Amino acid sequence: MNRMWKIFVKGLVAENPLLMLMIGLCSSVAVTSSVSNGIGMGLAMTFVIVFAEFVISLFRKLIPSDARIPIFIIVIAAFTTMVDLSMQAYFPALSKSMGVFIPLIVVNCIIMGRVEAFASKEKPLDAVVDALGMGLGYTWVLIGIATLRELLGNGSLMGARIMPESFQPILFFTLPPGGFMVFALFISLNLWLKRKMAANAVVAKEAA
Amino acid sequence: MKKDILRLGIALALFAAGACAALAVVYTVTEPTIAGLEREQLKASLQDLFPDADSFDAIEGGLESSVPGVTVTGAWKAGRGDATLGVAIKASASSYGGDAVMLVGVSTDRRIAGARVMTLSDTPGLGANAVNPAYFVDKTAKKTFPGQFAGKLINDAFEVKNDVVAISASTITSKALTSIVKEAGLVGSAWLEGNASGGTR
Amino acid sequence: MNVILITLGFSAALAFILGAALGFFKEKFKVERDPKIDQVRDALPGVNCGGCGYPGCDGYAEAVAKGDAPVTKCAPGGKAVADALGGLMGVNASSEDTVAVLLCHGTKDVAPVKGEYVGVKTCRAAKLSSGGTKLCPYGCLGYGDCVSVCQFDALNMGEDGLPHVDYEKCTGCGMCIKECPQQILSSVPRARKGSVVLCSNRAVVKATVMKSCKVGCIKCEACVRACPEQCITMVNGVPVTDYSKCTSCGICVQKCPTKCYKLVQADVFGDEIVSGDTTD
Amino acid sequence: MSTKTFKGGAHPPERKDRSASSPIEVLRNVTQVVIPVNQHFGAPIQPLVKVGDQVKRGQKIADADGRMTVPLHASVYGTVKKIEPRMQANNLEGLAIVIEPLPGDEAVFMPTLDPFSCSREEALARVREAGIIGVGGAGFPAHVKFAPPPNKPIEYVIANAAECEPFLTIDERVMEESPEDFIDGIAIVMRITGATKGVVGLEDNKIHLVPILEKAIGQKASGLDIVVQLLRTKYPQGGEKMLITAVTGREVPSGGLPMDVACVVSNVGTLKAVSEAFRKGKPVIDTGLTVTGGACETPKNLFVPVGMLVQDLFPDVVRYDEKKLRRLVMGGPMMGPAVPSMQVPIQKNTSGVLLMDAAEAKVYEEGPCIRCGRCMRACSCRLSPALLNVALKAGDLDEAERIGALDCIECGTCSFVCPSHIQLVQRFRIGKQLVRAKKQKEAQRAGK
Amino acid sequence: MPANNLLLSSSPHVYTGVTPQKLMLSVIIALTPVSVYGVVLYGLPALLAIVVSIATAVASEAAFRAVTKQDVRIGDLSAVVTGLLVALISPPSIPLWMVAMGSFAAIVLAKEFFGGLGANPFNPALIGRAILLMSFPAAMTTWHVPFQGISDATTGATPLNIVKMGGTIADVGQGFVANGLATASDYGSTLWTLFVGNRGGCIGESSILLILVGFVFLLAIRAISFITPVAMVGTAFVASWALGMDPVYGALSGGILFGAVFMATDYSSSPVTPLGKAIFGAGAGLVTVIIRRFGGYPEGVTYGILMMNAVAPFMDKLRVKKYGFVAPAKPAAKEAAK
Amino acid sequence: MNLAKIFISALLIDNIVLMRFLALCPFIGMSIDVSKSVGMGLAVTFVTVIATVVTWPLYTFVLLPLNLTFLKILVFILVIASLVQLVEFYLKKNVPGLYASMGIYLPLITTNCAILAVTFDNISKGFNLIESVVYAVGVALGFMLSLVLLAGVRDRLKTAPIPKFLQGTPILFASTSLLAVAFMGFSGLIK
Ligand SMILES: Cc1cc2nc3c(=O)[nH]c(=O)nc-3n(C[C@H](O)[C@H](O)[C@H](O)COP(=O)(O)O)c2cc1C
Ligand SMILES: Cc1cc2nc3c(=O)[nH]c(=O)nc-3n(C[C@H](O)[C@H](O)[C@H](O)COP(=O)(O)O)c2cc1C
Ligand SMILES: Cc1cc2nc3c(=O)[nH]c(=O)nc-3n(C[C@H](O)[C@H](O)[C@H](O)COP(=O)(O)O)c2cc1C
Ligand SMILES: Cc1cc2nc3c(=O)[nH]c(=O)nc-3n(C[C@H](O)[C@H](O)[C@H](O)CO)c2cc1C
Ligand code: SF4
Ligand code: SF4
Ligand code: SF4
Ligand code: SF4
Ligand code: FES
Repeated sequence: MNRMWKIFVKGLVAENPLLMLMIGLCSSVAVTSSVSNGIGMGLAMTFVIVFAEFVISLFRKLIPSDARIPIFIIVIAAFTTMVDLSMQAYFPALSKSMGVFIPLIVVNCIIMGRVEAFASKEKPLDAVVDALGMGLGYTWVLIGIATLRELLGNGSLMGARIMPESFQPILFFTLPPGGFMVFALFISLNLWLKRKMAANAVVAKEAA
Repeated sequence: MKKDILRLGIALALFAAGACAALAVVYTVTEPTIAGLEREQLKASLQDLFPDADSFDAIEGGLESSVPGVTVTGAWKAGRGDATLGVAIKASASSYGGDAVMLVGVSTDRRIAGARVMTLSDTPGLGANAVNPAYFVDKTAKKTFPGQFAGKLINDAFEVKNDVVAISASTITSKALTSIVKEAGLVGSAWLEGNASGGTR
Repeated sequence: MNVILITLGFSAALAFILGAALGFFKEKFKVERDPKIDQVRDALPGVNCGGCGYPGCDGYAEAVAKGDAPVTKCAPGGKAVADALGGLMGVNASSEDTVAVLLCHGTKDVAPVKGEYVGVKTCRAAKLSSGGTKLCPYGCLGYGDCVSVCQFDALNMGEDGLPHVDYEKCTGCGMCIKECPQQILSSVPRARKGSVVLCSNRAVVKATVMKSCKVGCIKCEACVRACPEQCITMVNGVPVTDYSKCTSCGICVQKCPTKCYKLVQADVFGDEIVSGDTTD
Repeated sequence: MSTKTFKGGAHPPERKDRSASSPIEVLRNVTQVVIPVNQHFGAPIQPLVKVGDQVKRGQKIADADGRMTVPLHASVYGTVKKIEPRMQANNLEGLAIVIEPLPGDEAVFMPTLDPFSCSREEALARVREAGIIGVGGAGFPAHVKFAPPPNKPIEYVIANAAECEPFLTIDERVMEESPEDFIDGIAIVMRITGATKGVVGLEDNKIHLVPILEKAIGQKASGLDIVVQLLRTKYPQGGEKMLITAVTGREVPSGGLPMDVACVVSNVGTLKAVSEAFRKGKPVIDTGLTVTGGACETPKNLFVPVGMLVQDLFPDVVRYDEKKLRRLVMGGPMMGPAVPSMQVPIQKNTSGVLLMDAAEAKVYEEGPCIRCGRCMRACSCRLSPALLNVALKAGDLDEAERIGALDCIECGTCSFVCPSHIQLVQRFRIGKQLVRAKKQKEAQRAGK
Repeated sequence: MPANNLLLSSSPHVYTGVTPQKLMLSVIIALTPVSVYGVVLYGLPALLAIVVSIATAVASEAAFRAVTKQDVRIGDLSAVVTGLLVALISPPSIPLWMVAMGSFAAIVLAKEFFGGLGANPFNPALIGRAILLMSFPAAMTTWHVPFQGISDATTGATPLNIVKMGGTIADVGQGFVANGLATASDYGSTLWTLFVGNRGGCIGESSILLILVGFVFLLAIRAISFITPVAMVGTAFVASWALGMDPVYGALSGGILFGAVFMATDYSSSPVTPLGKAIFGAGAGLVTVIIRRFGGYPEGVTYGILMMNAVAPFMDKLRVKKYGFVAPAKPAAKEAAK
Repeated sequence: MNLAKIFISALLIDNIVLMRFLALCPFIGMSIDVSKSVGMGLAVTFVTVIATVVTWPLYTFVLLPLNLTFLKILVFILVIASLVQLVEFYLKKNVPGLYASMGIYLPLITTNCAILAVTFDNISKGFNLIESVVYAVGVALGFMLSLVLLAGVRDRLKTAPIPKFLQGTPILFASTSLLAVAFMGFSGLIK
């Protein structure tokens, strides 16, 4: 259990795909102008990574290494298309507002990276846990960024106005420059968190 | 080398076949819903413009915008029984942040039956207020920007800031949308004149 | 059902063609290159994300194989890949494990400065413009050029105005030794027994030394005479120990009137250097 | 007469008035001299005397073979007391010969030599034997400078009479008091180098010297084409590159020497020494300097024996206020090194001793570069100091070299004008070292 | 305890008395006439905007540097300049909290994030303005008629806006007369009114005359080089003419002159080399005109300068030939080798 | 829409990186210096054009008639990935000069969202083949432009005393933010 837990949590901060590894960045700025988009994207992504890791881990012994990249692509693309179609069918508004970014999950480096580095070598269950950790690590960052951006840029959360009437939305936050700036601050926050955790670990070690 | 080719080819083909089979299944399930959604959305908009109509027939050809900036992309005849109530024109023009698409209803009495903005990618808080149902250009009458066109005569002047209330600080958006409405009105009424002169009214 | 069949046929055919083409071209366009690159390449995740700052995994693999790039740059691969690459590239296991030792103990309060230095605050600048800032022209200038080049955070400028080496962190890379304009950092075997003189003052005259530093080597040669193994000789005016003969008896440490000797003891080196405390 | 100049530069306050009118005092009586053996730019030389030897004034006491060497002479009659490393004016330790004077004055000079009838080789040998080095700058051996390779003919001999450093007035006094020697020196160097034109480059703050010099030219060198050229008073007008450009319009190519544009530039003091070496057979054993500065109560121009310690000037020759003294500079305030004590010898190329008070030697903290571009405007070599500084900070030595690190003449104009008081030149000196080391390494690698 | 009280230092040992603080002070002095005139035109609101903006700028800088444990150096006055400029390029009716936000963004996001004085690649005040403009486009494009106070009744379009929206220069002139800002509406007197500055616009940009006074002052004390402003206004002049706009009118209206004199010359965000300055100015002028002519805004100075800020690092490579420059004789050498 | 408008809008107004947040990974990774930026930019241009030329007909003449449009994600990415691989093999072997300057960046591109996004855009914007190619070039050059500009700014960051908590990637994104501010000036340039 402990081992599983470790696989799971590393995706949240220490090896957070967005903030530490700096891959799969595009969607993090693009879809985070509103919280609902952030959640939608996060879940879509989590779905794809979980199933892709699972399937590939399951078949890992059958995949010839020379053709592994195309095969990974096929698997990921299939799940991405499924998400895309389902969203179009059941969440048309969300699907519309995220536009091309759902299909682009297919080239999200996080998925390829984890599939290659983890799923193709480990057991299916571990792969799923790893995928969940990565997916949630990705999702919390999206939601965090989106919360700040929607709150300040639109005065609302999930589309519901929550700032007082007198608050004038600061459009900067919903526009591209604001997205980049907030993202910059999140990375720096995460670095700080990580440093803090490392420092705590040292203190703990010394105490022990 | 031959063996390699075959091996890779088959492996890839197998995976692709598997993946696509799964996909095809999902597709067959979702496809009707997606297609249905689009149709329903259009229908709802049309119905919204002509609440009394019971049939909408697509009109093929013969509808051309005469001003360069505006393009007509579709038209539907709204009918109730045999009677023609009016036409709905889908038209687009370039606005601040890209193309804007509107659906404009023209009734047989040469009035704008109503106007709806289908697509608009202008700035939130500015141009995008055109699609904000809570943004009123006339606060007392609670009229939205597209809402103000309902009932307007085609031959009226459509001068932004004089006859048409502009969205504040968004003259460009206002002008673009207004030009669509005006042109759609002209095109629609011309068609009505040619094809439905014997309307019920 | 129709859709499913078409889909299957189409995609299987497409994939087969592509797969076959891949197999074909792979052979056909094979380029000879250093097998090491391929080894490294295989250890990488192959994500081609460019996060390493090299053009793709291949580019990075090449740089690593040539030794131009550190092994820790692959973000998707994380630590596991870094370790794997480290293993592949092999750590230089042959060289002896050394650490840097500062051959000067002229702290602020015992080695006076010539005047107030107001130039660029680096050792090199002070040396170049004013021949150093201390009365002793050979001692540590204390502006920490060495500290700033240490990649391992093993050097810290102490309150006493001298850099202190953290022997646990020091990897013996020698960067600081190269950087020091006074050339008073010296590479000392971590595990070797022996003694070092913590002074580099080459002035031949006792009076000159005494004027410039209270703890400088005054060339009395008491250590040379006292050493039972006769392993100390004066080189350029500074006593130097021959480690191969030294038994770490500590007599030189006791005899030195200015206490410039430190005993380098194999067993305690990692934790501390015993500095003349045999007499304290 | 038109005034010429170069592009760039700056105007530090001159402050020459305090010593400009005081006649040169010649000093003989000293208690000891500490003569650094290697005062020239080039290969080191070795002492020819031992501790305990008695030496006569003018006697050769150190020498070596080799082209880039010049001999050294005793500046007093006395006993060699010590030969040991001593602090020199450049803040580094170097071998020095310490001599304690004996009563009386026994001197040995060389026989006189007519520079215009002897052979060129004889003349060059005399220049070397007299221990003449450039006293206006780095101490370059004069006999080397006067003998460029045959494919580099010399057209101009330019006497560097700019004295652009603030405070210093010794060149001015020398020209005023012995213009004939100075002009004679130009004529001799023209003879040795085969130059056809002689030019005295004079900053226009010394315009009153023009008639004196022209009279001397008429008397001493009437047949020769020697003119006095007025130059705008601006620092560093006396830098040889700037001087050449102002006088001839030519630019010394990057990495090149004045001889590449057919010029030889020599300082007033150097030229006077040349004249004396021939006419009196006298080697360089005295040096002229200005002692001045805010902490100096009696500013003076002096001739003192080479090797005299600065501390021996006080209080008998010059008086200063110890409380006011904050910075002791050997040379001018723009280029001279600050030294930490008075136990520093006056060398052949020491042109001044500055006793700066707190107001003059105000200390500023370095600030961040605000990119004001003042340094770029001021740089006499049209370099880009602000960018060079950035390149060095980034450790980009290739870029530093491209920007012209090695072309920097270390004049200090950029540091002088920088509002953020960034120690640009000091960094550039280090940068030049690093760039040279890098080039050397590359050359080595290429050679392999 | 030094052996004596002599200073050890590297030459040179003397300095000019110029400091960053004095340079910034000179810019403040050069901005004083336009600031005072802005207050004359719009009264108390303009004054308050200026005061609040400066106070916020200085306070943000001090706070940021204190919090990040760096030396607080508000004494160099650069934050005052930035704060003052943010206010001067804002409309007179700007709410005070808004101008404060602009100053904050300018100082924190654009300046201190990048290392403070001299290290910022983008012009802080313009970043502040651009962020305000994109955040509050309505408030940032509400203009007022001079001398009539700030109220809903006195809003009026600025000269550039009138022309952007299809009006003519004659319309502008008539507007001046209608508002009592000019006595005649012919072309000449319209231009004269623009030159003197009796027109709506940002607080500090109206009076070309006073801007020129500041320009001459800055030139005289050699705080700025003439190259950038001249290149910028000159290029804009030529480009507007080429694109069929009235170049004189273009130069006198909008913020181009203010921008060219006070903002394109910002040390840290513009090139240091002369050639770089020329291209920088020309580029800024060109982009300004392109935006004026084709863009979504009536005025493009902000973006013209910011765009060139982005390119400025490359212009530092355009150095003057150094003294004694000799072209490397590589090709010849290679041929010889062959 | 005329071609110039398509081009300008892809290059500046809807700049793929600064306004549409695509291709961020190589943007941050490869903007280290100008030469890398240009190499990467050229490679992207090359691949987007090829991808466009291949996927557009594939979609128009195969997927659309067969009613297989839902396979477009899978098919496009597969085709692009294989194509890039083949081109790389080819260049490496046959045109080593070009490979050294540009080809080495090719593998990076398979997973670059920009390429795929362009091929999708071509379809969703209803471009014909020529418009698609112009659009592809515009996007790719826009990518190169933003890369080069960031490389310039990064040059200045090297020696700037950036507060510790922002050093590294955060300041890169902050710089990108301000670059995007500057690019906002182009919005509305074409109406
Ligand atoms: C960030 C930003 C976004 C803008 N978005 C729009 C827009 O969506 N629609 C529009 O018509 N004008 C937009 N504008 C343009 C300005 O508001 C412009 O001044 C306005 O069109 C002028 O019209 P006015 O006369 O109503 O002020 C925008 C300006 C900015 C700075
Ligand atoms: C910045 C600078 C300023 C100089 N100023 C003078 C000067 O004022 N007078 C002078 O004689 N030499 C000056 N020099 C030295 C000259 O460049 C040159 O070395 C000297 O005139 C050559 O003559 P010499 O060999 O007789 O010393 C200066 C050098 C530099 C780099
Ligand atoms: C330096 C400076 C830069 C400016 N940049 C812009 C800009 O980029 N966009 C803008 O709409 N207004 C900008 N303004 C404000 C305009 O100059 C002006 O106030 C407004 O657009 C109307 O111009 P008008 O007074 O000439 O009609 C700027 C003002 C200044 C002083
Ligand atoms: C001539 C001159 C122009 C300046 N222009 C600006 C400016 O446009 N915007 C600004 O924020 N600061 C300006 N400053 C102030 C200062 O340079 C600015 O805060 C720096 O950009 C901070 O690094 C200016 C300063 C000077 C001397
Ligand atoms: S050891 Fe050397 S480099 Fe380090 S502080 Fe001392 S003098 Fe400087
Ligand atoms: S630089 Fe190298 S040798 Fe010196 S202290 Fe650091 S790790 Fe040790
Ligand atoms: S010291 Fe060098 S860089 Fe500075 S002004 Fe003089 S020549 Fe130029
Ligand atoms: S003078 Fe100083 S502050 Fe100005 S640009 Fe040069 S180095 Fe920077
Ligand atoms: S390039 Fe877009 S996610 Fe990596």
